[in-house]
Amino acid sequence: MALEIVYFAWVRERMGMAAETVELPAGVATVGDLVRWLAARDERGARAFAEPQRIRAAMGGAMVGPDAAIGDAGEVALFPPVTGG
Amino acid sequence: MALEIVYFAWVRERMGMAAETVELPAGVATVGDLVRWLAARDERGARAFAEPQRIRAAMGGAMVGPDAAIGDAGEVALFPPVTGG
Amino acid sequence: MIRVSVGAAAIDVAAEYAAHDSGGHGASASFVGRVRGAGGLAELFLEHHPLLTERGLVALAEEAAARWNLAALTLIHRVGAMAPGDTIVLVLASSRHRAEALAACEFLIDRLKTDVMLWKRETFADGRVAWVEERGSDRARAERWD
Amino acid sequence: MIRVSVGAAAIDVAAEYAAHDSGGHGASASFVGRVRGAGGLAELFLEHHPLLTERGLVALAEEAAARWNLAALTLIHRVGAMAPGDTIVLVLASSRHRAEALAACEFLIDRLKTDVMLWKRETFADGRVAWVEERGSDRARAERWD
Repeated sequence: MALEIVYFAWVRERMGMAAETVELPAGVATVGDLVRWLAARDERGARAFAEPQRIRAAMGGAMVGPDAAIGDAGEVALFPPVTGG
Repeated sequence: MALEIVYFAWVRERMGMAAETVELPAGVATVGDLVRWLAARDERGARAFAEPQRIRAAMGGAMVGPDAAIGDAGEVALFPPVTGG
Repeated sequence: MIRVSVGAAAIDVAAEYAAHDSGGHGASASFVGRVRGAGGLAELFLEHHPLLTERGLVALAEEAAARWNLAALTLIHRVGAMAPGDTIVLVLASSRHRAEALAACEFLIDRLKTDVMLWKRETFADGRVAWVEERGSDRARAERWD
Repeated sequence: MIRVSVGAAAIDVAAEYAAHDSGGHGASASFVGRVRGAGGLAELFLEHHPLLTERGLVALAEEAAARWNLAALTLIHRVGAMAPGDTIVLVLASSRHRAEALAACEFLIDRLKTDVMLWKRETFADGRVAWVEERGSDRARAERWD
């Protein structure tokens, strides 16, 4: 299944791209799975996702935790804790 | 001893004056004594000070309780609870 | 840094904000209170003491400045006759940090209602005149800061 | 009644206040946050997502409107490059009662810092660039509203 992944802030910088479309491998069911898979995929992913506890995610505009099922979301955003205001 | 008494809001209206100077009788030592004395003095005082728990006082610009000693304050303000803001 | 004013002139919120804010503070909190026209109110009159009311506002401002680390503080109360929609009170508190600006602003408006010599008298369209009564909820809010 | 905006244009506090306040509300609370120039900061950049950031602000505003009885609510966040002294964020909340206006204003600025997709990047005069880290104190303040 095709999934659009969008990156922000230093996650974007470390990934060297703002977004990508990936074909989800079998076994990647949750946001936490996705982060682990990206960390293991290549050196940029290892650098961006070395500390999964510092990664936040959103699907459909709402923040979600690592246990959230990706299902047929179509798009997942991955980013550091927000710092607006 | 001469004491200036200043009245505000409905205390002023019920007393029919904004201020007066009185000669303090013996035995009137505290703000509470003063309120009781005014309530007993005449009909206007009885009307203004019928409910002593609704009367507030200030001396030297600071709010004081009924037990505050008048001493040589020179001026005491008597008024209802404040309602600014 | 502390600016306190009590008078019968209309309060120009934008001008006061500009004067308060010349330093360009990190965090600024404000509170504006207005005359409400509910219940057929025609006039709100604020009675005060020329000297003691200002002294009470200054004491309150100084207490806020002692409690929080403030870069600027403005406290303006109008007195005399006002119409519905008029601004009665303006509080502006600035600090490097939002928590201090917000807390100081709330402290000032809460304590103003119980500690400063000001009395509201309402005149209604039907001619009725009534002094506003102290509210228990105001006293409870003010006591949170004791 | 609810007005939410996110964009790169400078925030005109006086104009926004006038637009917010056309109703002449009984009690209005505001918060203004500004870029601080401490530590040799040259530029603050706010990264955002064109769609999701605004959606987050709208959700927050709607939550405030559900919690408190508000007459008007304005929530404006600037994004992109800013200089020290520039206004980053403006919150305006009005109600008949001061407690609701003050609480809504504080809720909005607290939760904005933890719930909305915005990221600060600092560039210093010496060329150093750093993403601002999440602060534990911000998280603690936001959690008071859970």
